Amino acid sequence: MTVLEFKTRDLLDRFGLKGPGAAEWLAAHGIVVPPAPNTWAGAADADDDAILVARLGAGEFFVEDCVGGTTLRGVEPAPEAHPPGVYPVLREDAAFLLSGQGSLDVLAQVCNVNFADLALDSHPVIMTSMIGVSVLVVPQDSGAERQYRIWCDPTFGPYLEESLGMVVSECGGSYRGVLA
Amino acid sequence: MYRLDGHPDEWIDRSTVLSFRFEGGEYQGFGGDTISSALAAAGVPYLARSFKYHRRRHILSFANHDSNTLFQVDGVPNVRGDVTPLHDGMRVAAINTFGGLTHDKARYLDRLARWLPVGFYYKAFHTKRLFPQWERMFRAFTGLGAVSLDAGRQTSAKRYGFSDVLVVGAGPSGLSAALAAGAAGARVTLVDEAFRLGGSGIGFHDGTHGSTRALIEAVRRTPSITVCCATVAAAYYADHWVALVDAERLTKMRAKAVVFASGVIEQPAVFRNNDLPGIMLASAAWRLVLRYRVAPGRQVVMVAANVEAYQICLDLHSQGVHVVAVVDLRSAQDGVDDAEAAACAALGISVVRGHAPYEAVAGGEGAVAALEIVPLDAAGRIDSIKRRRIECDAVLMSVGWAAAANLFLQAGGTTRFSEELQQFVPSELPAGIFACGRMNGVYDCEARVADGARAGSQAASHAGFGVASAAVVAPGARCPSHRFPIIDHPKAKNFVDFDEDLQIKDLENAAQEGFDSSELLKRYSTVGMGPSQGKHSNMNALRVLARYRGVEVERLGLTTSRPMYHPVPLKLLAGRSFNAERRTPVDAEHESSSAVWMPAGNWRRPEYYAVTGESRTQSIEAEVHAVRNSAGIIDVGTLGKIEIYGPQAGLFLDRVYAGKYADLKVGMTRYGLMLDESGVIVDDGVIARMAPEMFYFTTTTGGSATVFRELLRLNALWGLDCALINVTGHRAAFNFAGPLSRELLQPLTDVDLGDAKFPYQGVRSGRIAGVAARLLRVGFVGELGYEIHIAAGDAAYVWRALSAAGSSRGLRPFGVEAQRVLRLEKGHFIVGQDTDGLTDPFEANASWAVNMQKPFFVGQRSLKILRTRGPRQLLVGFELLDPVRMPKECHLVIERGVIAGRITSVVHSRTLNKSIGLAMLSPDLARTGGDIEIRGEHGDPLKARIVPTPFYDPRHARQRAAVAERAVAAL
Amino acid sequence: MKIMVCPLNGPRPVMEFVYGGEVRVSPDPDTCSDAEWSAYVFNRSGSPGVKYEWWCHIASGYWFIALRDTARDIVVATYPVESVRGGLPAYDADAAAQAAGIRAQDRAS
Amino acid sequence: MFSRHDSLKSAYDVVIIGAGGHGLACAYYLARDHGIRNIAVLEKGYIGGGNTGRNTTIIRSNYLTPEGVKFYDESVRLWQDLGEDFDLNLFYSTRGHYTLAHTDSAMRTMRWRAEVNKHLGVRSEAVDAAFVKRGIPSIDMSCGGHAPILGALFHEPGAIARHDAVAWGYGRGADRRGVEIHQQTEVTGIRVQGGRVVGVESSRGFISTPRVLCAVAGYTPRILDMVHLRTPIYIHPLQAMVSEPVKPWLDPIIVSGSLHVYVSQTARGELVMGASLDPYELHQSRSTLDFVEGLSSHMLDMFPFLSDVKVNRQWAGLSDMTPDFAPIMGVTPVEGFFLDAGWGTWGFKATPVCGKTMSYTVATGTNHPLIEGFTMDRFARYQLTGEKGAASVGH
Repeated sequence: MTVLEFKTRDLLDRFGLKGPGAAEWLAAHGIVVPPAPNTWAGAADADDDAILVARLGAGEFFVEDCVGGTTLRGVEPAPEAHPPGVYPVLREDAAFLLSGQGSLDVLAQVCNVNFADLALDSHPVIMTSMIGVSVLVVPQDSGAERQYRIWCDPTFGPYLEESLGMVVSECGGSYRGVLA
Repeated sequence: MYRLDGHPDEWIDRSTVLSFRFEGGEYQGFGGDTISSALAAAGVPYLARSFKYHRRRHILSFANHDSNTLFQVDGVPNVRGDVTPLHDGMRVAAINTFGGLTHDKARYLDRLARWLPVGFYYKAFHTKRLFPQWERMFRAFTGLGAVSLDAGRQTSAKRYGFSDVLVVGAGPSGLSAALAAGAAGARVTLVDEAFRLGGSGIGFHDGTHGSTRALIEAVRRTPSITVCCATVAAAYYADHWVALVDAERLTKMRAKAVVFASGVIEQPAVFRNNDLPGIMLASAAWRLVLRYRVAPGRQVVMVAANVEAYQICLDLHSQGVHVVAVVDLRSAQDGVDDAEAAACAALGISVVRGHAPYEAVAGGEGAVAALEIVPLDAAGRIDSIKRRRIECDAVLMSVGWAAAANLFLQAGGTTRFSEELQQFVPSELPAGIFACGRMNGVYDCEARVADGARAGSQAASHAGFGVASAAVVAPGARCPSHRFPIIDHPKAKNFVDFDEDLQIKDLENAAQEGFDSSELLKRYSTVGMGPSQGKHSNMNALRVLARYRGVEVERLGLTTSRPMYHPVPLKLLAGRSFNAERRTPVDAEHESSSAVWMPAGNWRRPEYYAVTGESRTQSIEAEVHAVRNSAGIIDVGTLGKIEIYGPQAGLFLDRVYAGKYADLKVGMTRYGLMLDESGVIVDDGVIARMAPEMFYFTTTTGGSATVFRELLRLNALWGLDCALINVTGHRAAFNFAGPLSRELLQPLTDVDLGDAKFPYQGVRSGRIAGVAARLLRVGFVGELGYEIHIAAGDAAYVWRALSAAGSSRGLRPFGVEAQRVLRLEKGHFIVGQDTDGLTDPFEANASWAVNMQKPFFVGQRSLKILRTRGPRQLLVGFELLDPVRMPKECHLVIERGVIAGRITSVVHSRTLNKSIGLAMLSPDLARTGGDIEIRGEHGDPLKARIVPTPFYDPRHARQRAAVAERAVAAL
Repeated sequence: MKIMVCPLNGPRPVMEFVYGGEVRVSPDPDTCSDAEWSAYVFNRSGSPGVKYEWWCHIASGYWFIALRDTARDIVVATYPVESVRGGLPAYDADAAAQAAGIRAQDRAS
Repeated sequence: MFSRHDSLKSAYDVVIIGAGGHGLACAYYLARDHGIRNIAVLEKGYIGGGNTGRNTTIIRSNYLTPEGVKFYDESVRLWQDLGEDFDLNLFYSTRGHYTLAHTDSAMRTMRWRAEVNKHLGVRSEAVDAAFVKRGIPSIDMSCGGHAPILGALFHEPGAIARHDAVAWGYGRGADRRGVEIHQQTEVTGIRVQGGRVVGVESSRGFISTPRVLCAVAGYTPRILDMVHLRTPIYIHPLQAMVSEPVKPWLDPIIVSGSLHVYVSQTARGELVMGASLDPYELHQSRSTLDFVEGLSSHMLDMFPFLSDVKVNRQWAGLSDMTPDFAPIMGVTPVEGFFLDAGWGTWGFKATPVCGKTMSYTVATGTNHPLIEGFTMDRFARYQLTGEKGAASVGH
């Protein structure tokens, strides 16, 4: 039987960076920089104890620490005292993790992107719309099973959680709001 | 009609007996039956009353190509009996009857028919006096099934689908196309509206039987082919997006290529009383016998004009159905289908060639009892003197077909009318669209398989799999459709459109009236506008029109094909009806403080906070009082919040706002007015400079998304060295205001709130309750106050801390209503309420926020023109001379009987003990001290005087604060 | 649904985008006449044709330029804004024809 | 109803481009009221085949600006007698028209419209939720829980009519008075000499004429190109759909701005439903799936019991939009070239008054007083008409 897990992972440390100096700054702080736009580097899957770095378009970065990680604490530059060309982006996203064989069925009901066709070895980062909300999706293979890490604006969090939760349960999966 | 013995290919399960009711009677059917097949098997003499004349009707197409078999089922209207599975306990009723099927009070309309010619209703009852009564009558007769107003909302799970090749139709050519595409390596989706694969390929003849069976087996063995039966391809949309509809859900299928193997739709012969129960399309009878084992009758007559007619006769005979005669419209001299004719004759079926049905004769219960036939010559002339009568209880019509090209045409394909085939066939195909099989004019079964393989291979190759087949499959020699299977009769009742009860003469009358193009004919006569959308009527209507005009069918062309192929329930199209809603991070705090909600875009905001024992007005006044006398806190998190970084951030803001910001000192804020190119006010907000190369600014709630997007566009256009970040959802914001605000806030923050260190309109970064925060010292509500901006994740905690700090000192959370009073007392306008879609800064009395000296800003050039044009209206403050009788917002200002403006905002201010407001007035009226007359509720005139704003604390002393301390001391 | 090929995010259904209107070059506000300016502000080239247009991918906030045939709703090409800031490329008729790709029935009949 | 004309004359007093309701109405009144009968109406398709036959047939005069209200009120007045003028049943059926308000800012706009209407003698009222519930008992006042109905603008004269019949009625009336209607005749050019019109090039040859009226809705910009005129008009498709016939249950016409729905039930029992404009420029009347999905969802928000009712057909037309949501009418800088355009999504209801005012304008060469607010030069003068009302933003 398909089991779908569906966690809120809002509490992980994360921040974003923009600006001409962003990539350099990350490298200088020992954070891996994905070379290509809309790709990710770092954590091989959601439960890996490493930092995930997603490159959003050419010049913006999204950095999230692993569960229980503390590496990012205080690393983020302060907006008022930012280094030249390095622009911190506040990321208070609602974060979700969708996994299990039924994931594709769930996604097929909420998103018009053909996730089955994605070549995951190229580490794609998907910015798209999910039942009317802009989301960031990072599909990953965690061992045998495929999982989808999903982020959205926190003010849409409750709506997306409730809606995805309903679809997940209807797909025979279990919906658990477990805090990481 | 009656049920035959079992057959290995039957679709029914005789071990499952289902009971159901029809028009009050108890009936039984088998598992697998459709509503129509069960009623036919039960021998019900007729199933429906027709749309206009309420004539008795029975099965015609048995393929959902007519509206004879629409039913009201368990409260659901217009259920399609031909294709809806029977369930145990179903309650089925005829639609469109008055007093039931048998005693339908409207049946007399049939006899009135001659007084109701096509379009009659355009020519009657149209005086102002008569129309209303007549319309009431008409509306009582109109419509089909009835909706039950107490039925509940139903949702469904829509989904997106993806495939390389989509094949529509699973007959021999479709199966073969799917296999070819699959073999090339493509992921294939194969859909068919029938419950099982095979289409017309599964028959009684071993030839087709065998090969189609083999194809089905092969499809089942091919993992890359997904099969969807009982699924209608309802519509084609741009870029190979096809709506697939089954009983449960809508699947939005995106394909890289689409193969239409959708086959053909059998067309009726048109002759007098061709709609009597017992007269049906031959393919209908054939499917009834093969799949549901229902015999069309005990004495069957076949009206023939193609080889299928003879094959079906042989089939029926082989199943023990007694075929009396074949009446072939084609004469023996044509020399066609001689072998088949001979085979029938050999079985004792009398074959009458060169004859046409002239009139069907009704017997008991109105069903067909005999068919009168007449000679038909090569020129299409009949000899109505030489009538012959054939007793029968069923008449089958096998005279021709029309291509099921609806989706193909929606896809942008074009067709031409082939005289050889008497059928429209594809001519131009858009990229990625393919057609095969009978729709392509290919009728011979082996050829259909070959044509399907060709199309499947070409589709796969278009999708990037394998090499396209170069095969060419030509249509067969015999013409499957008669060029004019339409026989005139002085007494008419020869129906072309069964949905709409349209006879030959109706169409000719319409043409005579000048509605002589296929589109006009459709609109005037309503041919093809019924529930089956012309599937069984458009082809014959075209033939009638072509004869009338004396032109070729090709000249007339088809009417535009539009979705849906079959009608689709709203619940499947609506799906789950998601509605994205936004919640500020302190939504729960409001809920627990018993907020009364109001919608604001896709947000919800507290209108006010209900307190037991207080009325709405009292609560709002108390909230205002708290802000004016102690302190209040409001969630302003819905405001757009944007950060802009970079060396040219200031320059960018100078270009997008009317004011000047490049010179704004770090740690200070300034009001901003945003215009569009035409100089109209579109948004406003506060801009704060946090660092030399970093500004933080707000937009209106409604404008946040669109404003940010436009700023991104301008930044892309100008390519300045700066970057924009939207933190609207990621930052929470509260306005903490009132004379006590500083005193209450200071203990919680490390920021020195003293005037010297933190003046009015200053901005500071620091910590509140240990949390990183931005404090903006603003005066929107006209008191000492601080806008507190923090990370969304910290919001609830800080909100509680602030509430706790003030609870003992009269702090109250306040909602949107109180804020509207407070801001109005200060005379601040709200973009979109006090301004309209054409208001410029001069009219809004906001020139102070515009810096025309700047080299450039959006709207500046238009303002230069507008300045010379002069204002068309002016925004002014007023106070009502009688503070008790209140007008409402948008009541008009009337001057000498002419509209001279409108009031945009009005409140009763307890603080000032006055009723005050803002009004947009024509400039000549907008003089301070002048009196205006407002037309209030029920038109009573209310006098008001134009006064300067702000109404409250004109010198802004309180928000500048030193004064505020004294005010507090005085409490 | 129509597919729009975003230079950053690749092919996506058009619902993921916002249309920003035709790319229009403003006259110099300092030197142009009032008539020229009001014509720029209000008037549009309303006729169908192959036009350069602003489009924004909502989820990524990415603006780009699309060359689209507004008569047939065919996207001929899309460009990142940087790549055309110097000036818009000449419209390629062949590309448009190819994008449309109507062809005759592949059967002799 | 109409006579066929196999050949075009070499010259006409007036050539009208477009045999939709507007063009035929103008021809009708030119012939009836102004004694000008040597008129050719040229139509590239067939009579009423454009937006006349594609709109959702709503007739109302509850506009925002005095210019708009006076204009449409005159139209509604003309509608009343049209059937008898034509001796043709137009199914002109007064049903009452509700514009639902789901927000307080919408409620303000409704009151604004109601007050302007009443001042000009048009029966409109801003009504509360209870009134709406009484008028439409079957409606879900919470609209699925996410758009509660606070009230509405109730416009008693709101009506529907059989759209095609309107074009046929005017066409027949004009035809009987000697006007020639030429279908399948496309205008390919307009000949202008010394700033004035001298003739029209058509797919059937050149026709000389001193006066040309352009009444082609979504095709307006193409005609304007022929006389080298630019206007603010831009073209977006507007879609609609219709259900299977069901027994009548909905008497009034319902419009919801927030839910983007307008719906009425025809004399055949079909529900005719429309929504908002398509989001981008397109000169093609294709249908989209997202349109039916969104509209179906919002229909069920208001009327949940329709879940099993089926959508029979969807279609689209081309709307000629203007920035201030008011039409562009009257004389133009090209002498002898007259414009009746910018109808966007609201042209059907104006058919009679457009015929009246444009026939006057074409006959006299000066704008009819009722269309002064709609002239082409208002944009250059920054004197827009503001039918758009308030942009719905707010703190």
